[in-house]
Amino acid sequence: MSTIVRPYGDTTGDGMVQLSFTLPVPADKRAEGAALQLAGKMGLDPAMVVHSRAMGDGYTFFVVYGRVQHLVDLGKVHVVERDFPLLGAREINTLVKRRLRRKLVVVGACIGTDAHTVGIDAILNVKGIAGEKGLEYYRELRVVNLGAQVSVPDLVERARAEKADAVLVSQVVTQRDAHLHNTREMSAAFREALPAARRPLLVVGGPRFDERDAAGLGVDRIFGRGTTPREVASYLVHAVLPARAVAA
Amino acid sequence: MSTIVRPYGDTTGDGMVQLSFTLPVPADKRAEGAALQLAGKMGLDPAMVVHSRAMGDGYTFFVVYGRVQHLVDLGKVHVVERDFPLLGAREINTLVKRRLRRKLVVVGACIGTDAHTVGIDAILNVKGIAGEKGLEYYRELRVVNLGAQVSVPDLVERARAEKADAVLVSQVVTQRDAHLHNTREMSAAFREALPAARRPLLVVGGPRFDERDAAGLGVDRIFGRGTTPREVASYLVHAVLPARAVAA
Amino acid sequence: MRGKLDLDRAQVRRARQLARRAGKPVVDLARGHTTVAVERAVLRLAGITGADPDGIPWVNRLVDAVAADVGLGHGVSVPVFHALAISGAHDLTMLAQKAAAGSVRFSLPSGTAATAARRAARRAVAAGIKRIDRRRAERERLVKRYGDPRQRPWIYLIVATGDIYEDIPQAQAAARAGADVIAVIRSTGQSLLDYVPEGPTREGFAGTYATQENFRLMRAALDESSKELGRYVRLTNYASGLCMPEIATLAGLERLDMMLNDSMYGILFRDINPIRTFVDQRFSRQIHARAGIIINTGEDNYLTTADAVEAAHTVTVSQLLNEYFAHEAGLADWQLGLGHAFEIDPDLPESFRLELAHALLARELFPDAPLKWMPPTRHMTGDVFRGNLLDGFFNLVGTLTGQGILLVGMMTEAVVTPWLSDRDIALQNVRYVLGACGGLHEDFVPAPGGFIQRRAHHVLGESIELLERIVDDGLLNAIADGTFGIMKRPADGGKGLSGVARHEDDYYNPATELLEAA
Amino acid sequence: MRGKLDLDRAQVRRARQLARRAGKPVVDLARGHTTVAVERAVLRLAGITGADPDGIPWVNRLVDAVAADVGLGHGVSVPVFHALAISGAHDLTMLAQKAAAGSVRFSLPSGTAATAARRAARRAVAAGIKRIDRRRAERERLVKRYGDPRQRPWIYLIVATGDIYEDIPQAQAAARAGADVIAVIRSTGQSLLDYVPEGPTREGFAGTYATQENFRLMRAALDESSKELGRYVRLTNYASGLCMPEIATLAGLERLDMMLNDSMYGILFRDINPIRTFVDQRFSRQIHARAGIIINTGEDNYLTTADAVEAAHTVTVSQLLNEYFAHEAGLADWQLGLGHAFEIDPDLPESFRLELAHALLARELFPDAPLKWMPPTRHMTGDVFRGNLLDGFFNLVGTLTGQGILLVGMMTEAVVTPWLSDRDIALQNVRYVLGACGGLHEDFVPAPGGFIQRRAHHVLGESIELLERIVDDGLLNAIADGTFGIMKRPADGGKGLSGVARHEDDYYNPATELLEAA
Ligand code: B12
Ligand code: B12
Ligand SMILES: Cc1ncc(COP(=O)(O)O)c(C=O)c1O
Ligand SMILES: Cc1ncc(COP(=O)(O)O)c(C=O)c1O
Repeated sequence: MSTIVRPYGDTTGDGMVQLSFTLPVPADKRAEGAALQLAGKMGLDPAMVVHSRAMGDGYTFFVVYGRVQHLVDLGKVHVVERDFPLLGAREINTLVKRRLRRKLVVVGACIGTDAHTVGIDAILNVKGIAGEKGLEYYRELRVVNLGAQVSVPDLVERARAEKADAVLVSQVVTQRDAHLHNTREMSAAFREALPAARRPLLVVGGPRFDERDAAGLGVDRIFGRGTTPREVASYLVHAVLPARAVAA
Repeated sequence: MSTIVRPYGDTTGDGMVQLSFTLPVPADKRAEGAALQLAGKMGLDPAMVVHSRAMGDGYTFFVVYGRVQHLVDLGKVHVVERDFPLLGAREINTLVKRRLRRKLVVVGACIGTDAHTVGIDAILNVKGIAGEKGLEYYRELRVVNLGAQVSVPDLVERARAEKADAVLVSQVVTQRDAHLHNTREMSAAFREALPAARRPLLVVGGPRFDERDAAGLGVDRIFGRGTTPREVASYLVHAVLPARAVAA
Repeated sequence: MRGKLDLDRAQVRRARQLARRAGKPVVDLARGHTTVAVERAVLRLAGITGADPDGIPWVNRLVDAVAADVGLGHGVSVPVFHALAISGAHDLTMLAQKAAAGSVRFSLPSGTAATAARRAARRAVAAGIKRIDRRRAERERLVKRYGDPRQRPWIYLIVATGDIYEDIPQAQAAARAGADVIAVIRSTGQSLLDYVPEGPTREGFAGTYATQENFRLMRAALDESSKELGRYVRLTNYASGLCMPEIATLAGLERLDMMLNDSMYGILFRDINPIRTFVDQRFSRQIHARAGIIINTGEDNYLTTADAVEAAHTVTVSQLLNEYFAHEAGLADWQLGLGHAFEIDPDLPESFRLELAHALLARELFPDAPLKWMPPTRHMTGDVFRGNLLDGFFNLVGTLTGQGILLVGMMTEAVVTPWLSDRDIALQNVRYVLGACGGLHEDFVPAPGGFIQRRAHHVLGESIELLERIVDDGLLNAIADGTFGIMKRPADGGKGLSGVARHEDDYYNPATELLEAA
Repeated sequence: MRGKLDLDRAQVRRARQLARRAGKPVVDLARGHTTVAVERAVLRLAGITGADPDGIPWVNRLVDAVAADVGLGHGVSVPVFHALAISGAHDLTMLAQKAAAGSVRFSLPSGTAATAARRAARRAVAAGIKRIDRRRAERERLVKRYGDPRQRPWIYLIVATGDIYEDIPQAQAAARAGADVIAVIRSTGQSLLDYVPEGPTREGFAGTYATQENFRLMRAALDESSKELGRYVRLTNYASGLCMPEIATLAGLERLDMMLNDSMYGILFRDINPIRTFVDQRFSRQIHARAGIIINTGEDNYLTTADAVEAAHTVTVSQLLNEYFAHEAGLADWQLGLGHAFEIDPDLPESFRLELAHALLARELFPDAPLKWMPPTRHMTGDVFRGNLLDGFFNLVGTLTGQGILLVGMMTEAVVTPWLSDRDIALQNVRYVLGACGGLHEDFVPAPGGFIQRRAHHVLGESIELLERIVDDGLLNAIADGTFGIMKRPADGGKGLSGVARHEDDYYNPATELLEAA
């Protein structure tokens, strides 16, 4: 099977895509030409401006359809595959009990000015999400959910006080890359406050993260859109236990 | 004023665009990675897959948002500007009368298997479009509307018989580039059948043409989406009269 | 029950009477003529298959040869079966080959030879009709086994890649995603071909050729899907254009379930000669009646060239005519997928209520017909976001007014023939609207004497006026005047007129005989 | 008239009585306490402006200094105006500077000094209230001149770039495109700031800081738009968070027209202390009442954390409480933009009819309030095509049930704060639905005893039960138990409690005195 594919409109290999954007130029022929120029730079050839609409005096909105010339090489796709087994609640509890010999401590929070707790609550609260119970439901996990708008210093302090094995941070607001700034600030603060050996596992999540960015943001793992609690719990035992079980 | 612009989401220079496409791969992490790879090749950085949906077993639909890194250089936008004056019906009639001294003959048709006559009728029929009367309304134009699904040989034959000054061809169906093939076939047939001096002006129109392609398709002019009859009539007197008025 | 529109029953009766009076002369015309396509259809029923090396079906070669020798007005059955008897050809296909090679000539037998030829023809055609009957019984069995769609309207989706092998997976995906009916759109040129292409095809423009083999492949694929999904998935194609009767026949033979089959579409939108069309129409509808196929009429098309408000009554008039012609050809009410469409300019104030009025009018005029409700096309633009919204409101009218068949609108209507993803988005749209608003019709009660009722009464009134004029002037003149879709089509113009012949006294057509006997 | 839901009037009366009984103890609590924010608001009315070099407003410095010296329980007015009299400061701002420099101390005067201080305070505050009155009169004049929107619901659009100078052109573009009300969303962090930032700002996250200068700039821009468009364009912001009373005051001073101002939102969704909130609430509503500002309550938010079907009655209960608190603070019915939302899972069968039932219930319970109808957010996904469709059906409920204010939903709800083009697409959506279906409410008649009526009666019944429980347990306990939005907020928890003080016997607040006298 070939690992090269193209977008599919209605025929294999047609390469068709849909695109929309606004340009800060008045709606006229030049604007359409500008839209085609951009579409061309994006690799659409041919490109058709199928809709344009003036918005106020200085902006024009476009819908463009066309064939994109790029190839997608599936062999070179970079993904964060789940590199740990997906376990059941019973297995997880047993593993923690047997190998850690104490409860695994998880501290969770929405940091910065972000007040979107539904996502982290879905992971932490008993109620859970998508039919899966949250981490509080796991007998061998101790969960401290700090809620919304927690400042980074408070989070570090509390993680230290609770002897957290893992810190779970949620970031939902992304305007002006707020989520990236806050995550970097958080990981830097932990690095500064604690020596590597005592630093808890740092996990961030939220619908707009790119899971491949963990290293760049200085965290151990990123979870995106549609994460379920069991995935997170399985990851935690995988990432916390082997290394630390020995030390514990 | 700078002639470099970027797409505008909600802040000047943010470069934000929306994109959607299908890839012929089953919906999983690899598919999302593939979508990001394509978005990356299109110049989106960062790119966010905000929606993905399995369609059947082998296809996945994506919606992607992100910042496109390309710049649009308004100085380099290539458009077909109207390079003739937009005239009123009275002026057009007067010009034809005075300079051609006979009626200007226009033969129109939908060629190939295309039966979409609404567009060419909008240009030719008295009724017109967008409040403008069609070419039949111009006293000094003689319009022969051949209707739909006219074969290229029939068109050439009829144009010759009518001594057409201009041939107006409409093409609406674009699947598999039908409009391009038909147009090329038509212009080649005219080139073969008639010496350059006696060849009528060749004009094509339709909603999905790129007006910049005239040379490539072997025609004199292309009219796209939203053309009005007056534009066409003005173009005809501009393109037919100066050169031929002398000869006539 | 009086319905939501409180229509005047006497008016409704009068409208139907007028339609009958307007249509009758055209039926008489059809009864007195035949066409090359009708004769080819008869021979197809009699078993001829295959095509010459250029792809021209043997049936065309054969009918052309007969016409050249003895003309068309006697029907081809007798000369053909007479020649078959005396030529020593094994079957019709071989006979056609010989005829093409010039080694057979056709003549009109008399006496016992004539009687024998008629009997042979009738026997052969009866076998073809029997095959159609078996296919109908098979459909009934499968519907019983797998079941009908759980909801009304049935969800009707278009596939149009041009390549049968791309169409098949797309159709199966659509069925899986919820389509109850799959229509394979035809290539732009096919309606003007005076023959039916052969074999599987991959090179259509904006649609796939209708061929017997393509029908078979797609029906088989959808039988698989029906089994997988536990719901009988119907297949539709187009019995229109110059080969309408033959395609109807092939549809019956390959168990297609619905066919686009309008009495005037070919005239208006393909510039096919009116007489040719009406003759072909009648025969094709007799086949559809026998095959248990639901026809879909094309009134929606008028609203792509004429204004949907001004011309609303032309839709109603055409529906009444289509109903009359259909009944006359033997179709039952459950087979009448009369068309109408959501085509009013969305910028018009109260456009949605106007749509409701028109859609309800059709519903209440034809309570037992599975009306086919067509989506916005004309006012769709490249703004695909707005397009999906309009389609949602179209779907809402569909469920509020109890339409029978919902042709699913696509957000890319103004851009491309549907993409795989367009269908998926469109089906989600339908599912949302039917799911979220499924029972809302209970709460939709047009105010008595209000906007919706008044509009419906008005359109019905205009329809009656127009029908009166048509009765006076004749339907053919009305068509010539641009009454429908503003397309002017004189009775002596258009394509395919040369393929029409008046019946001679001894005209014989075993298919008509058998079909009308039933 | 009985309405479309046939609600039982006795039940409705009972629900209102229960809401009064549930709310009364909280009002009593509010009457007996003050907060730093209330006191700062009073001083803002009295004319203090400006901020220190770190951006902390002088009013904060001043109130903190007073609290440090004499506590908050007496109100700051008397100690401040006493100090002003004896310190030789020209005005309050200078006094604050001196206090910050440590060169003034505050004390509680008695006798004539106290009387003089009260009189001075009252005079200064009265001047502030006068300015608010003038702004209200100005609004009335402009509305008369330019006119109100031609249609209901009013079209309400959000601007949220974070930069006031990007917000302004976007707001003007939105107004031109049809918005009747512009809301400038606040930066994520502002509600927990215990001071109001100063000056024009360009660095908000997902919203722009609410500052007096931003208010002024935007109101001036929209005055221009109003003139250009011949329609008074309203401006909205948020009187919520730790500075609610001050922001209400600034809104009055800068002629904002509507303010988000919910009695419980801060408690539930910002974890602000309940007592702090209720005290701040009452004062801010008194200001809004005086300023002729329409408040918008936040019941929609409950349905983002709780299920919209299960928790439908919590919306009703909260609306009744918000109504009671609003009336108590002097707001008239026309000022009550009670919130509710289209948040039912669209995959739920009959979800649209459930939405209609809920929306109609609110409409019929509060016939004179300009209800604020909020779009789907929770079940919006990155599928923007589907998003635009859902928003269309949301708009349809808005027009079918006669909502007062329509917050326009955006197809990118799950993705980004609205883009310029999102607003344009959304407004086209609204225009289509209001235009095409504007009169459809005439034909929308919930079946007597049918699904919609039954659902509405059921929700009203559940609301009464819940109110009975709240009356028994106390509203503060109900909040602590997670009754609203499943958020559990104990009365002694949350932010800002340290800024609350019980009134001392000599508590004096000239603003309350003046506002309650009216
Ligand atoms: C609910 C909601 C709210 C509620 C929040 C209630 C609460 N207690 O959380 C309320 C109404 C209070 C609210 C307010 C605001 N909101 Co809001 N809100 C939403 C909404 C509708 C849904 C979010 C949600 O709950 N999703 C469901 C959860 C389950 O999904 P999730 O968060 O993605 O979580 C999953 C995964 O991402 C992952 N995950 C998430 N976190 C973590 C953490 C870890 C460790 C792990 C492992 C996994 C993980 O697992 C979860 C389960 O699968 C979205 C729009 C939308 N439809 O997405 C806007 C949205 C998020 N809000 C937005 C905004 C701007 C705001 C405001 C700032 C607006 C304002 N200026 O007033 C305010 C202020 C909030 C603040 N200070 O942060 C924007 C953000 C824009 C952006 N991309 O920057 C959105 C996208 C709406 C929009 N288009 O404008 N909001
Ligand atoms: C009306 C219509 C029809 C009518 C046509 C009636 C008629 N007599 O014309 C009917 C119902 C018959 C029809 C049938 C079909 N249609 Co059709 N139809 C449309 C529809 C809804 C509108 C087209 C239209 O009238 N636009 C209005 C006119 C005024 O605009 P216009 O054509 O762009 O013309 C303007 C300019 O382009 C320009 N212009 C055009 N021509 C010329 C020529 C000259 C010389 C000049 C100067 C200017 C000019 O000026 C005009 C005025 O501004 C479009 C969808 C849509 N919303 O666009 C589909 C559409 C064009 N149809 C389509 C298809 C596939 C078909 C069929 C082939 C389907 C089938 N297989 O059965 C059939 C067969 C038709 C055939 N053989 O060609 C596709 C084409 C897809 C593609 N891009 O390839 C479309 C886009 C729908 C879709 N998404 O599938 N159709
Ligand atoms: C009734 C009817 N017949 C036929 C067709 C298809 O056209 P053609 O016959 O050219 O394939 C249509 C197109 O929509 C139609 O509505
Ligand atoms: C009633 C109410 N107040 C305030 C806000 C805004 O939140 P913040 O106070 O954090 O700016 C909202 C958000 O939607 C709201 O609904």
